[in-house]
Amino acid sequence: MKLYEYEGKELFKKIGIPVPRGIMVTSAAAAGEAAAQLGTEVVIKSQILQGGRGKAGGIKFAATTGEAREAAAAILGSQLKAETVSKLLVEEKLAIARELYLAITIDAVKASPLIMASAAGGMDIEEVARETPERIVREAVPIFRGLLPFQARRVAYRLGLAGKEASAFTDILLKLYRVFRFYDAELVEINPLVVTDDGKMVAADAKVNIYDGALFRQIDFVKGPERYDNEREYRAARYGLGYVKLEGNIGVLCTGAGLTMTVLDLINYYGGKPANFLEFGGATYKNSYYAMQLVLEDPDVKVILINTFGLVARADVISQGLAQAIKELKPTQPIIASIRGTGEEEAREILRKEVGLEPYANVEEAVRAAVKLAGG
Amino acid sequence: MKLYEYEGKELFKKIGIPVPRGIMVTSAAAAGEAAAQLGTEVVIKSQILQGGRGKAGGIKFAATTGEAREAAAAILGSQLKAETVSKLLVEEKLAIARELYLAITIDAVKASPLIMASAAGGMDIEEVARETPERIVREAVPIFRGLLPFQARRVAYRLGLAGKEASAFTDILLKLYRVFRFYDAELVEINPLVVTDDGKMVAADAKVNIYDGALFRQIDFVKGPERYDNEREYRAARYGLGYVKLEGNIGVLCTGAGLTMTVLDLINYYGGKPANFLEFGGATYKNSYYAMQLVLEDPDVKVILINTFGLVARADVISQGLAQAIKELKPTQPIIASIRGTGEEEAREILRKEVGLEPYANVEEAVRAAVKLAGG
Amino acid sequence: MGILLSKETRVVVQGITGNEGTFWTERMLAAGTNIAGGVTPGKGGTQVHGVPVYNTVQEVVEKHGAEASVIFVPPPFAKDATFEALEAGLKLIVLLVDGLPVQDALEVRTYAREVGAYVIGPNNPGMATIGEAMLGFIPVWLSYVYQPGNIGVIARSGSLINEVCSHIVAAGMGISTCIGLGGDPVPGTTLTEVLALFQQDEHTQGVVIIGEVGGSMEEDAADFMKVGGFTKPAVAFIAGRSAPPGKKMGHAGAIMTLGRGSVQSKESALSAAGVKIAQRPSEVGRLLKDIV
Amino acid sequence: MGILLSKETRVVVQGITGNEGTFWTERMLAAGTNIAGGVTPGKGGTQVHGVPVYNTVQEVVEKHGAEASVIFVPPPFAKDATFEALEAGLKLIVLLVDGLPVQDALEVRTYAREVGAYVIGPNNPGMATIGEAMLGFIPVWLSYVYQPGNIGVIARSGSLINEVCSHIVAAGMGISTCIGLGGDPVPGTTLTEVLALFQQDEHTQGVVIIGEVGGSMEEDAADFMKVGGFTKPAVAFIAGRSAPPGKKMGHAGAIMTLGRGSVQSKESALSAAGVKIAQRPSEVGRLLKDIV
Repeated sequence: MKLYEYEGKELFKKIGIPVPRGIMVTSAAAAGEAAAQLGTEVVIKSQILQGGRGKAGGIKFAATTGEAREAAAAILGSQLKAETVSKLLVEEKLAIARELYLAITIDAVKASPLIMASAAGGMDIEEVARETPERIVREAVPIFRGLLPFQARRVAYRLGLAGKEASAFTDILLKLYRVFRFYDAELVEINPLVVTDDGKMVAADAKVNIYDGALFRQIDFVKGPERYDNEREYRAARYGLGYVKLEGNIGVLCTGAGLTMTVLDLINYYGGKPANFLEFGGATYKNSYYAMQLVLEDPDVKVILINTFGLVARADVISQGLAQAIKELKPTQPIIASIRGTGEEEAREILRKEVGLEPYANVEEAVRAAVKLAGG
Repeated sequence: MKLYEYEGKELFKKIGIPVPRGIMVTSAAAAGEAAAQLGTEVVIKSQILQGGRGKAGGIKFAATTGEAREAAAAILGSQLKAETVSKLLVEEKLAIARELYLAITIDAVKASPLIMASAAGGMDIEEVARETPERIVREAVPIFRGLLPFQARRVAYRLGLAGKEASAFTDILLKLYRVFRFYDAELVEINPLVVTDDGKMVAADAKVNIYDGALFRQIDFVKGPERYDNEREYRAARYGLGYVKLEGNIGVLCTGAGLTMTVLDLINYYGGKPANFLEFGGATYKNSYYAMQLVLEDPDVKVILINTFGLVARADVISQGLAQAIKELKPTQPIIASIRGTGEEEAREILRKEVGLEPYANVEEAVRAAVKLAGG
Repeated sequence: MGILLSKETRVVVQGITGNEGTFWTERMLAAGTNIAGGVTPGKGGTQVHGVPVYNTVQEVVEKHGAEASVIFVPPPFAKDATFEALEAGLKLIVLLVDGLPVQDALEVRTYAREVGAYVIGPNNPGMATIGEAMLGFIPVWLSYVYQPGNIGVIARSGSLINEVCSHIVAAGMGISTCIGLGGDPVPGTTLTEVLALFQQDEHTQGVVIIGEVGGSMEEDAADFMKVGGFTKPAVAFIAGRSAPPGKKMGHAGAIMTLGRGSVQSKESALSAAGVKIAQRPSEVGRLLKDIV
Repeated sequence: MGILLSKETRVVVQGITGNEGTFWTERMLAAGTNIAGGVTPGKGGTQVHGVPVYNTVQEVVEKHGAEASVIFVPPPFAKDATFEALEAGLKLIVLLVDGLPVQDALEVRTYAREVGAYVIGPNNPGMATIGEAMLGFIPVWLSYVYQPGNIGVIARSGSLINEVCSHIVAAGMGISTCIGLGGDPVPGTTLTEVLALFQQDEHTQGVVIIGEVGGSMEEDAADFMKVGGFTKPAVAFIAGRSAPPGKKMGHAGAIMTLGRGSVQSKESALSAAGVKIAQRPSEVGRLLKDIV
């Protein structure tokens, strides 16, 4: 679950990481008031979850309250990176001397939290990483022992920092690690970490991604509909289903991420186009009813293609849900299905008897049939 | 630093370890009111830092508010285990079915926190440990990984607990470990951990000892004069000196715990009696002035015996403090000194020139001379 | 025959009294798995399909001996259960749980390495040595999918194991051990580690790698092959060529992967290391026949 | 000659720019100690008595090589400094600090064991191999106290090292290595571990153990001798026969020690293991002469 910048900065403030003075607003009038209250030149930042908002025009500067109101009015309600902007963070404009980069994420290979930092922060950090990887300092943190001050200092020195800057950076990094651990983050990132003209170090941005699989114990965070690209994806997630809308016309229902991706690959291979990604494997197989419902909501869908080869997802249970959905929702589109795995005999029996569906012998046959029906 | 029972129970309550309903009071009238407020039979417990208060009469039961007032009046102001009782904890009387024992302390050999628990809790736990050591369950906790639920459960099962009792015990133990770690304790102990007639588990007592060397970061706790046996020991501690009043008449000033103990042993060996233990080694050698002041306050002191053989405690610096103290405080008692170690030449020079003191060649000679002068 | 798991391996089932634990215990027993005991705290003294249930893993080890565990407990308790098994000395843990917090996964993998054990998973379908034993959800009783043989199978995604194995069997070959590593970001055991085990197993003549977009396990495995760590014939199928792009993790994601992680990067790394690449699952059987 | 520390050992001084660090660096250099570099975060690039100062231990190791460290930093930073030294690969750390939180000491000792290093201390006077090198506060320049020789000296309390060593020298003998283990509840290195090192050191012909009331290190060492772990001649002096009784730690203290910890218990355990017991420090020399 991605946090908005203003939410991340609240966590930072609570733990003592310096952030700019700022106020979150939802209207142009409030943006003007916030600018007046801050009493300085301000920056007005659209609160969206995707990166790249700066280049897309989602950040504006304002020297007066009037300018702040205007800038806010221009951004609010606009579409940025497929998100509708409804919240703005109005912040004091920093006098930026230099921009650093600092992140903690997870190194799957070393199985440890990984600190990445660079003296060359800002919007071009990915280019820095590609062109001059030696300018990215990396430190793996032993998970049980945790981040100790000496290791945080070492990062500071490796960035070429000294004196008060090294101390301020060390302090921020130690606190950022506590945010990372305490909130079950998969990513915390400050870009840029600004050194101001008067030598202070301030987190000018805040990215905090809570690992979705830890939300059960991170009870301060609820992943509501605003965190999804659209309402259907949100609803899918509530049923435990992974759903992504795509451009084609073959409605896909599959168990397991790997098989689902393979089915999409095969559809493309045979010249068709999938209407969606939809995975209902794992412990959520009972939700095959909801899966069918979601796919049928999409008006682009011309053919429904079901592929399962379940392990924990038992074919018989899946088929019960599907049969129920077909009986109740009465889809007009043709349905192609290949249902295999644990309980496959009973599953075929259910589909045949209850809804007259004759499953295909394997995935590729099913895909070829669906592509043909969809006009591919 | 030992916490009083009521302070320990406040920590327990905060973290969710069940404790009896109770009110801390400092007067008999308040004890009566507390009993009325609790509305049950109560137990009135003197708040002192030494153990064994039950057998010494420091715990009384009361069925009415009148009885509570009387009991409180009888205990308040009395001397218990060399402490004057000024605080009482008035608690609901528990209906005790069984008493368990639970403690976490430090195993110096294994270098780990050590859980000790027994189904045979209560006042005779030490006898249980001596007679039937197998009835004490011990579990060492790996310090980096910490206490995990499975290990806490294992302690519960090894105690013979089952069902809800095992769950309640596991929960209490996990929380007690957090108290232990979070507050830098060298000991947390619940004795008895009561199982009530209605099957609940309640911490009927609470012992929490914060490690003195961690008080610099445990800023919620201040070791005030009430935690010392007397005002002089408190003052000594403020100067960083270890002082204990003894029964004899030879005032002892030494550097280092080992040498100080050895000097006491030698005084006894040669038939004398030390008036005190006083150690001013380590980083506190500059306080030799205060050390002399403390010893001179004791009217029992007939001879002053100074022994140093310093390492980090430099003999010259010590001697400057001693010379200053002698010049200002003008002791009437004879002074015997053996001053050696780093800077010993300068030290002898200082004592000779400034206060006309001729140091002895070694510890044993000095001790023998002091014992002789003290009339031993 | 195969790696890590045989019919001799004595297994603990953690969470045996839950719905899933009970259902799959019956299947695992039917598959030949040598289940020494089950564990559910508080349920000690009962039985599940004739398997004695204890309160702690340590009790099973003391009473019956055990080398492996398969864990059917929900996410909040999964780390604890895994540590319990590792601390009791078990050297193979199949951690099926879907939804383990990633930082718990870091601790699990780190501790497993410290004590020299293999944790397979989390979020995986389990593993099986065909004809001997099964831990987890692998439907080894589907005879058109699973036949004993000398091909090792390693999958990141569980759902493709059945699909690919059915093509191996259709091509007239069989499987020694198949392992699902799991789809989570931090697997307890990596592709490279399993390849090292298959390299040592005399019975295994070749392997099939079922990879997918994301992460760098396939590229790391290719590096391992290039230095001679794995030298047997291998076929790979990598899923996800047309997967919707993942939601980007700040700049950090891009900095960390630096060109690894795509299907193309994986296929070319493996290909350069001598692995035959299947474009579709159905090609696996033919490619395998050519080289084993 | 001696154990752990020789004139070849390259040493890092952590906290070198503080008052204590600077004062004792001069003494250590005068004692022959091979100081490779000093460390004080933020003071890199300066010098102390000609010793170059760096920001991190790692830099000293990279630029000069180092095997040991002596730490002069205050309690709040002592654990961090020790972990820095251990993580940089140093195998001998003398941790002088008085006032290390006991739970930090648990972590320090545990990590030191994990990486196979010796942490001497905390709250100790340091150590010296006489005539070669000194780490800490040992006044090796007092010639009536310290002369090179073949007696190993191990003390829990620093203040008795000088006293006892002066009696060894007065008896015409000399010292190989003397080590102060420190007076804190959880020492980084135990008496038993040092005895094992002295057992291996051909140069050391006998040892003097300076113990004190409390804890069970002396009894543990006696157990170690009984199983043949240490077989050289030994004399012990145990202080604290008439010490005021310690403030009792609840019932836990009594349960944990169970009859160990008194001077009598230590003397009889060591005596039963063949160690000669001195009643006063001045007896150590004579007893030693009888057996070495």
